[in-house]
This record gives sequence, structure tokens and C-alpha cells, in this order.
Amino acid sequence: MDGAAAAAADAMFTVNNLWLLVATALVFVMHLGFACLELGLTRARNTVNILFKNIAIVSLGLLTYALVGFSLMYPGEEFAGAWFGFDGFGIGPDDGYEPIAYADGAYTYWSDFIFQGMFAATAATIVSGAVAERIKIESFLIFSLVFVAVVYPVVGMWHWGGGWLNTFGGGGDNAFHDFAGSTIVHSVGGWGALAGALVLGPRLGKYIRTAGGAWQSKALMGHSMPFAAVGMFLLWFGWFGFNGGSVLSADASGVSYVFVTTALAGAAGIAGAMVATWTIQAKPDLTMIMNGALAGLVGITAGADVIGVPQAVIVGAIAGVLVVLSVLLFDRLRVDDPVGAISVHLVCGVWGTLAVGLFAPGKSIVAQLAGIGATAALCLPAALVLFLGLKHTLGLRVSQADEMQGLDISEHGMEAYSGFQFFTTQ
Amino acid sequence: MDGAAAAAADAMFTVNNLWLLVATALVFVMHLGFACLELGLTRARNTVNILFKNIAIVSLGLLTYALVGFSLMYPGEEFAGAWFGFDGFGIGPDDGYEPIAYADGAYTYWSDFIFQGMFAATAATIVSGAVAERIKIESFLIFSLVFVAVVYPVVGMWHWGGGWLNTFGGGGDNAFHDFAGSTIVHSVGGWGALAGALVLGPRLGKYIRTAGGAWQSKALMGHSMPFAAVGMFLLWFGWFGFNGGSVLSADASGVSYVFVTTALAGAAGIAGAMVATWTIQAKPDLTMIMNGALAGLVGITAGADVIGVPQAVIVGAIAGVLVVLSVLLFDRLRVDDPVGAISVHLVCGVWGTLAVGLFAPGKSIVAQLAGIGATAALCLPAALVLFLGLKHTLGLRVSQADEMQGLDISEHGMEAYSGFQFFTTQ
Amino acid sequence: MDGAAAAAADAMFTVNNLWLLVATALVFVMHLGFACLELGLTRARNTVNILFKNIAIVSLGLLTYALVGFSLMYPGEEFAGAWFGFDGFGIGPDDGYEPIAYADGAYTYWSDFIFQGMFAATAATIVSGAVAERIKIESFLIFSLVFVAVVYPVVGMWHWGGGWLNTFGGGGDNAFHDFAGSTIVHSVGGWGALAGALVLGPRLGKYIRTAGGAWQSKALMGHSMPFAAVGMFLLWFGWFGFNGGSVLSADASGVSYVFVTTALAGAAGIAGAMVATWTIQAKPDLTMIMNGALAGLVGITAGADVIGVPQAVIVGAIAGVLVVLSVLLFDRLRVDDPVGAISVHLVCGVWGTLAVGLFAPGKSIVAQLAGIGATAALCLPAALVLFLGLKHTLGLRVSQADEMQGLDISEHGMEAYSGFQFFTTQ
Amino acid sequence: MKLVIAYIRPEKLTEVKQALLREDITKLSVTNALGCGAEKGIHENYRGSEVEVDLLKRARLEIAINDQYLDRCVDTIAEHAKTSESPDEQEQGDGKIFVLNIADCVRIGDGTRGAPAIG
Amino acid sequence: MKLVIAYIRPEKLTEVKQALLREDITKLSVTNALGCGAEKGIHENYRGSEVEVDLLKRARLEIAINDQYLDRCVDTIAEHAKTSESPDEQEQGDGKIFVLNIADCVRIGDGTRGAPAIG
Amino acid sequence: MKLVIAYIRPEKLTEVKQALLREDITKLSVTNALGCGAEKGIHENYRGSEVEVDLLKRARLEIAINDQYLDRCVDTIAEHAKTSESPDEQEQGDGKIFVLNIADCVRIGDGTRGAPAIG
Ligand SMILES: Nc1ncnc2c1ncn2[C@@H]1O[C@H](COP(=O)(O)OP(=O)(O)O)[C@@H](O)[C@H]1O
Ligand SMILES: Nc1ncnc2c1ncn2[C@@H]1O[C@H](COP(=O)(O)OP(=O)(O)O)[C@@H](O)[C@H]1O
Ligand SMILES: Nc1ncnc2c1ncn2[C@@H]1O[C@H](COP(=O)(O)OP(=O)(O)O)[C@@H](O)[C@H]1O
Repeated sequence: MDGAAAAAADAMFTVNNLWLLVATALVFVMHLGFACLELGLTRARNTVNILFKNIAIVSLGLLTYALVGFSLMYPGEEFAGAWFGFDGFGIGPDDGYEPIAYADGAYTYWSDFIFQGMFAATAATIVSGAVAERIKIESFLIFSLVFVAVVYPVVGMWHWGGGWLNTFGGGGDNAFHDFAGSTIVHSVGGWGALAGALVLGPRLGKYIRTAGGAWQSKALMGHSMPFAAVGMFLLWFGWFGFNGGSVLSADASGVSYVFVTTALAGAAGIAGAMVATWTIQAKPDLTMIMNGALAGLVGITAGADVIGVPQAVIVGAIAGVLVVLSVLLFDRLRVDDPVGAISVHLVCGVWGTLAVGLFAPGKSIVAQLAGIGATAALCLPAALVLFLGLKHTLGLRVSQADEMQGLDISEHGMEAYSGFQFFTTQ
Repeated sequence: MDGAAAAAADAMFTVNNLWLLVATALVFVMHLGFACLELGLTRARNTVNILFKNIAIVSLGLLTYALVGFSLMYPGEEFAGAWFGFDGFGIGPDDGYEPIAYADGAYTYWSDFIFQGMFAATAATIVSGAVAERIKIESFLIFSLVFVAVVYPVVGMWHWGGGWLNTFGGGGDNAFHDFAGSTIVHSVGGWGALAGALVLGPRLGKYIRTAGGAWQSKALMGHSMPFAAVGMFLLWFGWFGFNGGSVLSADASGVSYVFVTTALAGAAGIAGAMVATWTIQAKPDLTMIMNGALAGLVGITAGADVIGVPQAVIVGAIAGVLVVLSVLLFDRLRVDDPVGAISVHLVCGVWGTLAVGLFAPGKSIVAQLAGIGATAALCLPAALVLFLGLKHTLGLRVSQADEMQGLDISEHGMEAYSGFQFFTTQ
Repeated sequence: MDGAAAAAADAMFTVNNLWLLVATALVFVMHLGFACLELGLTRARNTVNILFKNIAIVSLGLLTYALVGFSLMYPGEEFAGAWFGFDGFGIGPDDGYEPIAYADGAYTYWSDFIFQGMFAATAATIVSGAVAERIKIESFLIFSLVFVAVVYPVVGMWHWGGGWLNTFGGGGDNAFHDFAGSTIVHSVGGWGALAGALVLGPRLGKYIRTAGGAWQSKALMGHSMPFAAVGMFLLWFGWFGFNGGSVLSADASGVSYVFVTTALAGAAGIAGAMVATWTIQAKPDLTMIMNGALAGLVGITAGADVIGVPQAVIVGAIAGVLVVLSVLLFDRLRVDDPVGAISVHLVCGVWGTLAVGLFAPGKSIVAQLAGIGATAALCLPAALVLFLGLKHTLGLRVSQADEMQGLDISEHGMEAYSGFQFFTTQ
Repeated sequence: MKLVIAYIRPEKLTEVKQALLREDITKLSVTNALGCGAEKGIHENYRGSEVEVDLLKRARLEIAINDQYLDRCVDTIAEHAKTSESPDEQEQGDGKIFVLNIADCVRIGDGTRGAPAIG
Repeated sequence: MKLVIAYIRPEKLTEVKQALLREDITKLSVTNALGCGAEKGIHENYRGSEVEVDLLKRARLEIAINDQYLDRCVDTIAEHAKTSESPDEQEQGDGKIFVLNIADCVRIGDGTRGAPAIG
Repeated sequence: MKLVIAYIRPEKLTEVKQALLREDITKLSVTNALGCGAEKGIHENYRGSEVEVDLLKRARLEIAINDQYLDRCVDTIAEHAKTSESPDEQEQGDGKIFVLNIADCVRIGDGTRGAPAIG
């Protein structure tokens, strides 16, 4: 290769790598998005606790990913097609590391690590929303540590790390396809959320037995719609990096196409949820269209690169309807999920993964089902074991008195809105 | 072209396209900015409604732009110099689409669509602020749908779509110049805002007749200055994409120059408004300097690429003064615009468009006036007709009782700040 | 150079320059981050004032940097090794300016200016937090004007402008090394913050003499933990531009490495602070882990490019512990710093600068000490003189009655949360 | 001396205050309250669960007044806090007025005590 | 006619309200209050400084009631606002009830006065 | 038994509370209130419109007290809630104290009734 060709390759390498880094920063913002959404949809007296959890997760996520996660998720070629692999503790490129050669001129070793590391904490953050307002802070942190350090990377390895899902059915179109993680990220978190909600049980006062013996669901209203909306918008903003960055290069056609399907699916998710909430609930529920936007985004995440534009709109719209129905259904089942994390990330994560099989030409629905099933089979039991183990050792749930008083005072000895008057009875 | 040259062209194509996509994400954040600014400057009891509107607009904007807007705005070369064109429903590149050839290596078809689509919803969002706290949600959504789907793209086509404003006076320097949309985006939204404020009339209790028969303007204070400020900062952040992306390539000199003029005009807008408010209102009004920043940014938007640096500061500073005077004037005229949308987007949009004629070497003031006038001539009547039509069919304004109670309860059956105590009488 | 080589160089130039611009936008967001953090950690009655200060600083910072700052900080090669230089008022490239030649194909003149200009205002913003809730708005603005226009650029010139710190000990590894400004930006602001806190004295009611004559520190709790957290996250988000952009090109290895050290140091800062607060304060204090994240980021800023990955984690973790101890210590010393600006920016800025000497192979601890000392020797006296001068002319502190009532009403005649009830006694 | 405590709809506060002013009753205090009365709560709906808004927002007025002004004060509040003219619709939720005896009163500013301190 | 003012722990409000309802006492008003009583404040800690929370959050109930219901009302509140069964633990912070005389009462909606207007 | 209701400037609350403490009056309750009195409102200005702040922020104290402590209580509040020493300036806005009779009192914690339950 002559000088000009090398220079051109270097320029291409630089722009590819730059996009992965910009996408990393965008994914970072999603952590703020999750924090805002969760606090907005819960009660004021638990706000400090929610922020603490979400900030701690970023720290635990990045540090454990550096220590073991990256190495579990991308153990190297010798584990191709495997169920598990490990490349040793810590990070740092192999001997003879040449940046431009590392990923065929797409990004450096360091970009690879930091982009993947930002994704990692997401899985635990998803759980956070479903267990909010009643979990003990220490137990939650321990759960997150293990979930992010081990469970998430192992599942990730199956597909993105070159494991068995990647070679399923001989690979190629027969293999499992999950572009940016409807299953690998969102449903992993979603199964954890479901396990947490089941083991913890509903918040005090959420489901009341009426005189007639029937159960009634009480609204425990979120205390700040503005913060919830900030959360939703920032999550979407970050999703441009989450999906766009998953192209793993700045390829003009690839990234721009993913931007279009992502944005249209999000928009369609809002529209779908708007129709559903207006029809079912009589008055249009703001929190439902916010869930709808996220549902559309989760739904398109698996197939943003291979699904056609009209199909992306359909996938998003169905996700928007689905999330409304799912929130109402889980409420009927008395599974208390304050922010709708199970409906958004698990239900729509599964939907999005299936949608690839349904809408993307040539993709195999069998592989999609295999991926969904295997993820469920690992994550749900693992999360249940973790939560039950914590329940019987450290304890998982705060005392009734602490829950009534709010976790901000009981767990942190602080208030989120010092000086403001709000009715603590609500 | 040999291999190295093609590789170099491809690298340049990739970076150009990447910038348009990053700019798209930045423009997306502006929707959050608009939502925060609007809710911060209005009363707590209408917050859910404002968020609902702003989230719905993003959805409607993107979906209708995909369906008809893009095709109306960029109908293709056969409509060069025309007043109207249409390229059929839906999106998708023409046959034989070659990404790198589409825009001379500047961006792909998909980037083109998504960048333009993000702009589109902005026009309706601007209207939202002026009609806040009293408009019926259904009527607002219908207005926005039509405004974004038809009115905005038609005006856009005149200039950016290669229409008559683009070939005005033979084209070149004689043609209309509106770099990133002081007229094409901001004043289009501004005319809609004016029409809405006129047809709806002021909020209950805004203008009171005193015993002497004179009108008195009452302050209906915004309920959250922090959110208003978050809105202003995020709008500015997004403006780097709005103006910077309008270079339509990552051209180093072009984009960096636009960043400088944009940032300095925004800074000068704050300074201008600060001097004006401190002088006129005795105490420095925070909401005025926030409007001042946006005024400076709107003002420079038309000429960010062609106006000199000192002139950019002057344009921004004048916009900052202008917006303060304009807010006070419209208040005198009893045109009730809760967030100052008319003053920021219409008045400063017109000012910025004129400023190109005044300050940019060789540009024609005649063309600028033609563009301003034609936009007014289409948008104001169109918006008036739409609003009046809705008024006499679905109804445009909520009932007095609902307005007193707040739109959150009456339109959505929800509260934005559940549990918090605030005086609903204010 | 043939066509292909020139095209490749141009592509590389474009991507390098683009990154500096994206980084500029990210650094811009830090101003919003500072504003949110400061308002969240102070009382509701001073919120308008805090927002006003932070918005005004952006304006003053950019305008004065264009007028004199840039020219003081980068006076040109003829001042190499000097203590002071000036290149004339205003901005604009020299005659014969060729964009690609300006910085060896890394960025244009305009990118250089706007990136540096965004940094400039930061120094004054840091001061803002320490003097919050009691300083007169006019006096603060005058202080900031001088500090940003003169003090900051002069120190910056010593190192980044090619001055004496850059050639210290003969240059090279013997010279002072401050990659992105632990000293040049953060400790400059930190010294100003210290001076301000000393001259102003503590807020009314912060330190109370008990019957026994001992001093007791009262908690004056911040009024919004959500906004404080938004601030922290946005600052971190901006830090990717602050540190990443300081590579001054999009160099794949350089930028990605800096992303990794920056993110891991921030994460370690949280972890360090979490351990410290949980140990010392019995209950985990949310505000301390937010300070911890920022402490880690400030700590790594000086050596993000030269410190190894495990060392970066250590630097961050120590910074996290340090900031907790420092906040407690300054409180003991009755230096009232509402947001912990001195601890975060000064203490950890110094720590980070020293850490380069300790951990980076070949770097000289002597040069690091020289840089720290010289910065202290200029900034602290300069800030003291400015504050004392203002105290004895315009007055520096609002009246006791105004402080009790809150600066929002007394200085601006406005409320931040109109209609909301909060206990003004707190 | 009497203490008049009135619970009214918050949106009526401005009107009542201005009516009292016209009767030269200028001193009063207001607090936020939540009231549980005959009126059915507003129907709210959050994520599919019914919101039991049995505590409605009310403004609580407290007016200390000398006996000769009492009737005027009570009548003015009663008249202007009403929402409807038609007698059959106006029965629920418009509020209540309670009158209590005051034993003593002090104006802090100048130390005046008793009836003269009220106004 | 009596005015019952009760300060209770906010977390007990729902229970007390429902107990009153069962006794057919359906009308009441609630305000937020901060109370300084025998109970020691919650230990809070903000950035290393002790937070002197000597003012604890309390719900303030106001119930206007006819004399024959008075005992039932006071007893119901007293019973359900208690936090502990054991007599030695339950002494601090559970709250207070004060009873005042009401001189007159008006229902704004229909102008009814006196005892019939209370309920 | 008396109920002392005092409206004072919020910024005076801490001082008054501490002064009462020194007089062994340790139990009191505080609510936020807006007051309309002789004092002219603060001049506010929002986007060019005058803000009619005729309702000023006040702290409302409620103290139930036995008769023998009454004078001490009222005097202490009156003394420490004053803002100015000079008699001509201090007349407006410093607040009011009202004293009402209490018919009965219950301490919820242990069921004590009457005067002993007050403190
Ligand atoms: N007996 C009472 N005790 C305390 N507050 C009351 C009482 N009756 C009414 N209120 C207050 O007055 C408000 C209006 O009462 P409501 O019962 O709706 O009026 P009405 O009796 O005219 O139907 C209630 O929300 C409550 O705050
Ligand atoms: N004498 C009083 N005057 C006014 N409020 C009181 C009085 N005594 C108690 N309270 C209110 O009741 C609440 C509970 O009082 P507390 O002293 O803790 O109960 P106890 O007397 O049973 O120990 C206090 O927080 C305060 O709001
Ligand atoms: N007659 C009254 N009824 C109810 N509240 C009153 C009355 N007089 C004064 N207040 C309360 O006391 C506060 C201070 O009263 P103000 O009139 O300013 O004092 P002064 O009578 O000393 O001028 C008022 O804001 C109001 O809350």
C-alpha cells in the first residue's frame, strides 16, 4: 500500500473510531436518562435512593467490566461457538497490538472496551426501575455487581462474543440476529427486573383487598413528570449512539439507515401508545406515551439494520400498543413495576427480537426463538437465585416503617427536596 | 480514479455524513429543550399537557415528514424555481441510488431525510409555546399535523428545495439567503404562534381591566426557572447541530466558522438582553436573558455562514435587545404569549433574515424582503384558517373551569408533581 | 503531494477538526452541568440568582475571550517561554491563513478559538459555586469578567500558550505536564473559589457558636438532588469533550485511550467516595458520591493521556476519598463552600497534577510542583485583590435581610418555583 | 373578637379576597389544605390504576375580626365562594365557614392588645 | 359544635381517615405541618454536618363536629394514630388532639347555618 | 388551656423557637401560610408585568399551652418576632398573635387528657 492509500485508510480508521467514541458518550447519557425516568415515575421520598443506585451502577458497571466483564464477553477466537469463555482479569491489548489492525480499521482496542463497557451497566439499570421504592441499597448493589460482572457478559458472549448463538444453524442468516441488543441487553435486564419484582412483591399500599375480597390496584403516582420526560428524551438521544454505534463503524449507509429506522420506530411507538392509551384509559396518559417511545426503540433495536422502513414503523407501533397492554396486564397480575421496566425492556425486547424473524428477509425465526429462550433460561433463574439468596442473608426489602417513611431518610438520612412541602402520605 | 483516491473520497464521504448524523442527534435534543423551556415558563398545573404536546409533536413530525413532508420539501430538480412540488408518498431512494453520489459525497439519502425530518417538527413546537395553558389537546395535535405535514415543507421547498426563492433575481447573490432557517424554520413557526395567540386570546386573568378602564397585565409566573434554563441550554446545544449541520458537510472551515458566529451571537444575545432588562425593568429578569440567548441564536441562523464575526456579535446583541422590547410590546398589545415564542422566533427570525441583507457582503435585501413577505403571506393566513376552522368545529380552547383547574387534570386526569403542594390559585 | 494524497490529508483534516467541534459542543454542555449542580446543592430561594450567574458567565466568557482572552493565551511563537504575551484585540486568522496548515491539519483557526473559548468560562463558573447564596450579582459579574478575561488566559499561556511552564527544565519530559487542565483550568478556578469563600465568609446560620463556645456546623441542605445529579452527569458527559478534545485531533489511539482513563477515573472516584462516606458518615451521602465522580474526573484531567489504566483507577479512587475528607475538613475550618468547589477543583486539581509526576513514566515531579505553585502564586492573590477591591467599593455581599429573604427576590424580584410551597426558613 | 375559618375552592380565592377588600376586610391568612367532604373526587387515572382523589385541594382562610364586622365577613365569603347560581346544583364542594371565639390578640409590631390589634 | 384539631404522623393519615369513615365522620380537612414535640428528631447527615431536624413532619387534621359525635371522633383518632401497642414505647411523637368550641358554622353551598351545616 | 396562634415572618422562626425553648415551651407546630396584612407586598417583576405579591409568606405557629404559661408565651413571641427596635418603623408586617380557648386535649401516645396532656 502506498502512502496515499495508507493515509486514506488512516483517515477512514480515524472517522470510524471517532464515531464509536461519540456513540460511547451518547450511551453514557442514557444512564442519566434512566435515572431521571425512574425518579420521575416514583414518589418524592425515594429520590435520593434512586439517584444513589443509578450513580453507583455506572461506577460498578465500568469497573467490573474492566476487571472481568470485557474478558468474559469477548474471550477471543478460541471460544468461537462456545457457551462460556474467559480471557483473564483486567484490560489492555495483546502483545503486538496495532490499532488499525485490531478491528480491520474500524476502531481501537480502547474504543472497543469503552463502548462495550458503557452498554454493560445498562442491564442493571433496567432492573433498578422495577425494584424501586422498596429494595435495600446494599442488596441492590450486590445484585447489580454480580449481574453486570457475570450474567450480562456471559449472555453477550453467546452472540456478540462469537459464541454459540452466533454460529447457530451454521451461522449466517440462520444464526441469531440481535443488532444492538433487544435480547442481549434489554431482555437480559428485563428478566432481572421481572425476578426482582416477583421476589420483592409490590410496594406497600399498591394492591389493596377490597371488602368483597377482590384486589384493587392503587395508583402510586410518580412525583415529577418533567424529570420523567427528560429521562425519556435523553434515553432516545442516547439511543442514536446505542443503535448507531452498534454498526461498529461510521459506514455512511449503515449508520444513516439505522438512524432512520430507530427514529421512526420511536415515533411510531409514541403513536401506537397514544392510540392505545386514549382508547383504553379514556384520557391520554403521558406516562404511557413515554413508555411507548422507549418501547418502539427497544423493539427496533434487534433489527434496526435489516428491517425495512415501513416495517420499522410497524414494529414500533406494535411495541407502543404492546407496552400499554403489558403495563395494564402486569398490574392485573399484581406484579408491581413502578416504571414499566418489564413491559418496556422485556416484553418489547422479546417482540423486537421476534420481529427480526418476521420482517427481515431471510432471517430465521428459529434462531430468534433460540436466543430468546436461552437468555430467559439463564437470566431469570440466575436473577431469582441472586435475589432469593440476598433475601435470606442480608435481607432484600426495607422494613415497613422505612418504606412508609421513604428510603431517602431511612437509607441515606437525606431529603431530595429539602424545604419543599409535599404530602408524605401519598 | 484509482484505489487510493477512491478510498480518500470514501473517507471524506464518511466524515461528512457522520457530521450530519451527529447534528441530527443534536437537533433531536432541541425538542427536549423546547419542552423544558415551555414548561418552566408556564404554571405547574399545565405541565403534563405541555409534555404531552411536545412528545406527540416529535412523533407526528417524523411520521408525517416520512409520509409527505420530505417529498413536498425536496420534490426534485424538475420543480426548480417552482412554488410547489410533490414527489409521491413515502420515502426511499430512487432506483440506482448510489450513496456517495447522492449529494456529491456529502451525505446519504437517509441522512438527508433524518436531518431534515428532525427540523420539521420544530416549526410546530414553536407554536406550542405561544398557545400553552389554554388550547385543547386534540385541536392542537390536528393543527400541528397539518402545519408540519404541509405548510412547513411548502415554504421550505421555496428555498432549500430549489424553489422560486432559490432562483430569485436570477439566483446567486441575488437570491434569497437563509442559511439554517431564520425564516424557513423560525418565522414559519413564529407566524403560527402569532395566529394561535390571536385566535385563542389571552389566558384567563392575564389582562385585567382596572376600575379606571385601563388594561393591566398580570404576571402569570412560570413555575420552574431551573427547567426553563435547562431548556435554553439544551436548545443552544442543539443549535450547534442545527446551524453546524446546515453546512451539509463536515467542511472544516465552514462548520468551524458557523460554530463561532453561532456561539458569539448567542452570547451577545444574552448580553444585549441583560442590558435591556436591567435598564428597563430595574431588576435583571432571568427569563429575559434566556430569551436573549435564543434571540441571538435565531438572529444569526440566517447568516451564520456569511456574516463577519464582529457583525455576528452585533446581530446577536440587537436580537437580545429586540426580544426584550418585543416581549414588552406584545404584552402591551395584549397578545398573550407565555414563553415569548413570537418575539424570539418571529421577530428575531425576521431580524436575522434582514441582517443578511444588511451585513453580508453582496447579499440582496430585496430577496430577503421577498422571502420574509412570502413566508408571512402563506403562513399567517394558513395558520389563521386552521385555527379558526378548529375553533368552529372541535373547539380550540378548553372551558373556563378546565383552564382554572389546569389542563393536567382536565385533559389528562393526571398531575405533574403528585404529592407536592403548590398554590393552585396562582 | 498528488491528488489522492491531498484528498486523504483533507479527509483526515476534516475528521480531526470535526472532533474538536463536537468536543466544543460537549464542553458547552458543562455550563449547564455546573448550573444544575450548583442550584441543586443550594437552597430554593437562591435559584434564579444562580441561573442568572451561570448564564451570564457563558456570555461574558465567550465575548471577552474573543476580545482579549484568546490573544493573551495564545500570543504566538514570539512569546515562547515567556510569562506574558498579547497578540492584539479581537480574533481572526493572520494574513495568508490556510486552514489545513494552521495546526498541521488538526483543526482550523476558528475551531481553535471556539474550543478554547468554551473552556475559558469554566474557570469563573467554578468560583460561582463557592460564593453562592450570598454574593452580590454585580460584583460577581465584574469579578468573573476580569478573572476570565485576564487571569485565566495568562496562566493558560504559561503552559498551553507555549510559555515558561512549557519550556521548564528544557522542555520535553522535564516540562510541566497538564494534559487538559487539572491545574490550568480547575485549580485556577479553585483558587478563585477559595479566595471568594474566604473573603465573603460563611452563609448566615452555617456556623453557630454553641453555649460552650465551640463552633457547630449546621447543614444548609441543597434543595434538589435530581438537579444536582443532572449536573453531575452532564459534567461527566461534557468531560468526554473536555479531555477527549484536548488530544487536539481525532487520533484514534489518543482519543480512545483518554476516554478510557477518564471514564474509569470517574467511576473510581464514585467508588472511593462511596467507601469514604459510608465509613465516615455512617449513611451513604448522595452528594458525596456526586462530588466523588467529579473529583475523579478532575484528578485524571492532568494525566489522562500518559497515566496507565490501573493507575488511572487509583488516581480516581484517591481523588474520591480525598474529596470527602476535604469537604469535611473545610467545613471544620469554617470555610463555607456550598457545593464543594474548592475540594473538587482545587484539591483534586492539585492531586491530579501531582499524580502525573508520581505515576506517569518519566514525568518530573519538580515541574508539576512548579506549575502548581506558580498558579497558586498568581491566582490566589489576584482573586483576593479582586474580591477585596469589590468589597470595599461596590460591596461584595448582600445585606443580612436580603440573604435571609433569598437572592431571588432581593436581587431579581422573581421566584424560581412560583406557586410551590417551601419552607423559606430553611 | 372572632376567628373565621373558611375552606373554599382554590380558584375562588382571588374573587373572595377582592370582595372582602371592598368590605374593608384587608387582613387575612391563607394556607393550602386538602379537604374531604361531600363532593366526589376528581377522576384521575395513572397507568391504568384509578387514583382515589378523596382529598381535594382547598384554600383555608383564617380571618380574625371584631364582632361588628363578623356578619359582613361571613356573608361576603359565603356569597363569593359559591360556584353556581342555581340552588339545586350548588350544594357540594363549595366549602364551609367556621367561627370561633378569640380570647386575646396582640399586634407584634407595636404591642397593641385586644380588639384594636385585630385590624 | 366543636373543632377537633389533631396532629398525627403523616403515615397514619390513611388509617385514621378510614377509621373515621367507619364512624360516619366523613368531613375533614388536612394540612401539612412541622411539629416540635417530645420526640427526638430523625438523625440526618448532609455533607458531614448534622441536620437538626427538630421539626418533624406532621399531618394536621381539622374536623368540625357536632357535640354528640365528639367523643367518638376523639377516641377514634386517638386509637388509630397510635403506633405501638406496648404502653412504655408509645409515649412519644404519636401526636396530640385539641378540642375547641365553634361559635357558628355556614355551609357555603346552600347557606345553611349552625349545627346542621357541620356535617 | 389556651391555643396560641401566631403569624410571624418566616425568617424569624428560628429565633422565636429558640426563645420559647429557653422559657421551657418546647412543643409547637408550624405551617406555611400566605398573609395579607398592612405591609405592602414585595415588588416583583416578571417579563415586564408587575407581580401583585399581596400575599406574603408567613410562618403560622400553633402552641397549645396551660394558662399559667400563657403570658410568658405570648410575650416571648411578641418580643422575638419584632424586626426593629425603633418604635416608628416596626409597625408593619411583623405579625399577629391570637389566643383561643381550648376545651379539651388528648395526648395520643398514652391517652392522657386535659391540662396534663398539653405539655
Ligand atoms: N366538618 C368539617 N370539618 C372540617 N372540614 C370540613 C368540614 N366540612 C367541610 N369541610 C371542608 O370544606 C370543604 C368543602 O366541603 P364539602 O363537604 O364539599 O361542602 P358541602 O358540605 O357544602 O358539601 C371540604 O373539602 C373540607 O375541606
Ligand atoms: N402543646 C402543643 N402545641 C402545639 N402542638 C403540639 C403540642 N404538643 C404536641 N404538638 C404537636 O403534636 C406533635 C406530636 O407531639 P409529641 O410531643 O411528639 O407527642 P407527645 O406529647 O405524645 O410526646 C408535635 O410534633 C406537634 O406538632
Ligand atoms: N386580622 C387578621 N386575620 C388573619 N390574619 C392576620 C390578621 N392580621 C394579621 N394577620 C396575619 O399576620 C401577618 C402580619 O400582619 P400585618 O398586618 O402585616 O401586621 P401589622 O398588623 O402589625 O401591620 C399577615 O400577613 C397575616 O398573615
